[in-house]
Amino acid sequence: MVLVFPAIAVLISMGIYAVLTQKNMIRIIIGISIVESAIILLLGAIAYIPEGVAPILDQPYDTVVDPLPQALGLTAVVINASTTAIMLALVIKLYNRYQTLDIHEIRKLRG
Amino acid sequence: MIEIILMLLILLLVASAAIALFSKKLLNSIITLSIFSALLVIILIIFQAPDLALAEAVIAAGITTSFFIITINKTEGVK
Amino acid sequence: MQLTFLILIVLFCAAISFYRLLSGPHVLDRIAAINAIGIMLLTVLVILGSFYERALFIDVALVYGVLLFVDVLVMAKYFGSPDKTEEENQ
Amino acid sequence: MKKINFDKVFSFILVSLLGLFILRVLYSVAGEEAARFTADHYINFGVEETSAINIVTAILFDYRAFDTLGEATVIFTAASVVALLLPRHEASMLKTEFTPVVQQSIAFVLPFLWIISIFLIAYGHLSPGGGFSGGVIISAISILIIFTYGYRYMTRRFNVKKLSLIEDIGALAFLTIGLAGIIAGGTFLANSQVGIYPGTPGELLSGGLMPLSNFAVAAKVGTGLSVIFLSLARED
Amino acid sequence: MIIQDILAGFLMISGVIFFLTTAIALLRFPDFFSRMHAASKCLVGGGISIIFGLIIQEGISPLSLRLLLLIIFLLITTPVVGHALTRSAYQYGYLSEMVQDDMKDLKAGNDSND
Repeated sequence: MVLVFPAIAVLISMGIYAVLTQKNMIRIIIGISIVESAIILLLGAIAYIPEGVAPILDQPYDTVVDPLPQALGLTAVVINASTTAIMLALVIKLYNRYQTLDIHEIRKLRG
Repeated sequence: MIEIILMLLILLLVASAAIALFSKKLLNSIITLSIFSALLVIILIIFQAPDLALAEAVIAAGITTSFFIITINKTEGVK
Repeated sequence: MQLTFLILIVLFCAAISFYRLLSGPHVLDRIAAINAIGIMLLTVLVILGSFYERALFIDVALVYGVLLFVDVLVMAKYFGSPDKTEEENQ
Repeated sequence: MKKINFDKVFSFILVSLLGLFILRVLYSVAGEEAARFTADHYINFGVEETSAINIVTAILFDYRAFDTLGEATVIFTAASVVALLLPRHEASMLKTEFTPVVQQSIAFVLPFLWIISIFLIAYGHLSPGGGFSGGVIISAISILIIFTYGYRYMTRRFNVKKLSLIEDIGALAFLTIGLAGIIAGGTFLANSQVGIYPGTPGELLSGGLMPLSNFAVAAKVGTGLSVIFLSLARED
Repeated sequence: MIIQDILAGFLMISGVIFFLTTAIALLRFPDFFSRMHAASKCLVGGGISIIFGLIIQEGISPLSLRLLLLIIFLLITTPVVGHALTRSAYQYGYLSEMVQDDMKDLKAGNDSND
């Protein structure tokens, strides 16, 4: 449990750095999806308490982890897939229009 | 004992994220993203969140890779 | 106790296979490494399910095995296409 | 002499400051022993209130089912936008075929996938899974069919209009199940207040309207993601 | 009981040896086809040995039935993946000088790739 929160911070920072500096659009989408995965890891980590069991109570347990962040994370996972699909469709559309994947080139060609 | 496994998994997770973000070729990044999701699934299992792990395994390790690969194939075959 | 040692050794094997993922000369080598790492991680999931003694965790391993199969098949299909140029796009 | 890219240096400094800020926030969140009022209520009374063992499914389809409705709307919107946006031209990887060994083996694997998806949907209130995971596995089946037997084979069986019809039926079924809560005198999407066969917790036929909602959401998610993938891979 | 433990331990250790073989083959072999030759067989062996060891240690329970399902699935899919991957590497033309190409005449004879 010691390394989890620094790892989450490092993952979010790396994803945003990739979004800021990379030129290829698909690579920017990869950065965004890594940030989303880090947030899912955060939702899993703040629900965990030591020696807790999973919230599926087929018999009475003493300590159970928090089920609410897990439900929210389940919502987040499905929405990630939808947004990724929409972004990829936009990339295909932009490539058909401008014949390039470089975002600086597209910014120059516009107008 | 499970702490050591968790630390090893998190190191591998950060390493695979670094490969996925800063690799030279685009296809390597997309391929490595599936391993990133698999490591995330194991960490979520250790955190006792089987529902979240199942959704992550289904969507991020399975469907998203096909989306990315068909996008790459469509954006290079136009010329 | 012995199961955690088993998980450590299998994870160590996966970490060795990361070398091929990091520096394969071609993308196909990396896909082979991904297949290997994926099945090792599947085994780790199975051992974890047996370690916590809950049959629910095996479901996750089953589903992950299915989707690893779909994944690697899609990657293999991408390289089987005939009019593939030598250089990949950057 | 390499030119220093000041843009990259500036973003690196900015991003590292952001990482330190996130780390500080995370430690302040996780440091205190947070009082878990809602979690304690869900854990202690969730099984007898909703008669579903899996508390996460109980939250998704009973306590906070309105969130699930919004999520289903997001998938619906995504499918519409992707189908509207994409032009028609073919992907070159779909022209090739696998060898007959692979095709025959996939014919073995497909019933296995159907069994897994229906197991996950039907046991959604007893084990991990539920409507979303089972639905996504249904869309994985369609992806496997497209990649193995070609786009034409898939659209001869199920074209986009038929899949969209199934998606609409799923959404309407979920809304109708929600209206049952109002008819029974409760609020919208209140499954446990309806009181239709709550059953004993732990059996397959229990949980009131929760398995029906699972099937509706699974039809919606599976066909929605299938429509998204069919639009991405569309050829003329 | 002791026999059960010994058998399970033997199977698990053999599975780990299979996995180590896979990792070393991926690390050291010079060619893609030799790497796949080692990897596809030893992966099936390693996975099945470890899961079978877990079944023997567990006895008959819901957990072991699901593990049996997983074994059947691994036996079907992993050779298929190896076959498809190697086949597409051959079609891509990723051959080194060491490989003797026996399928060249076959490929020139009929261009339908069956």
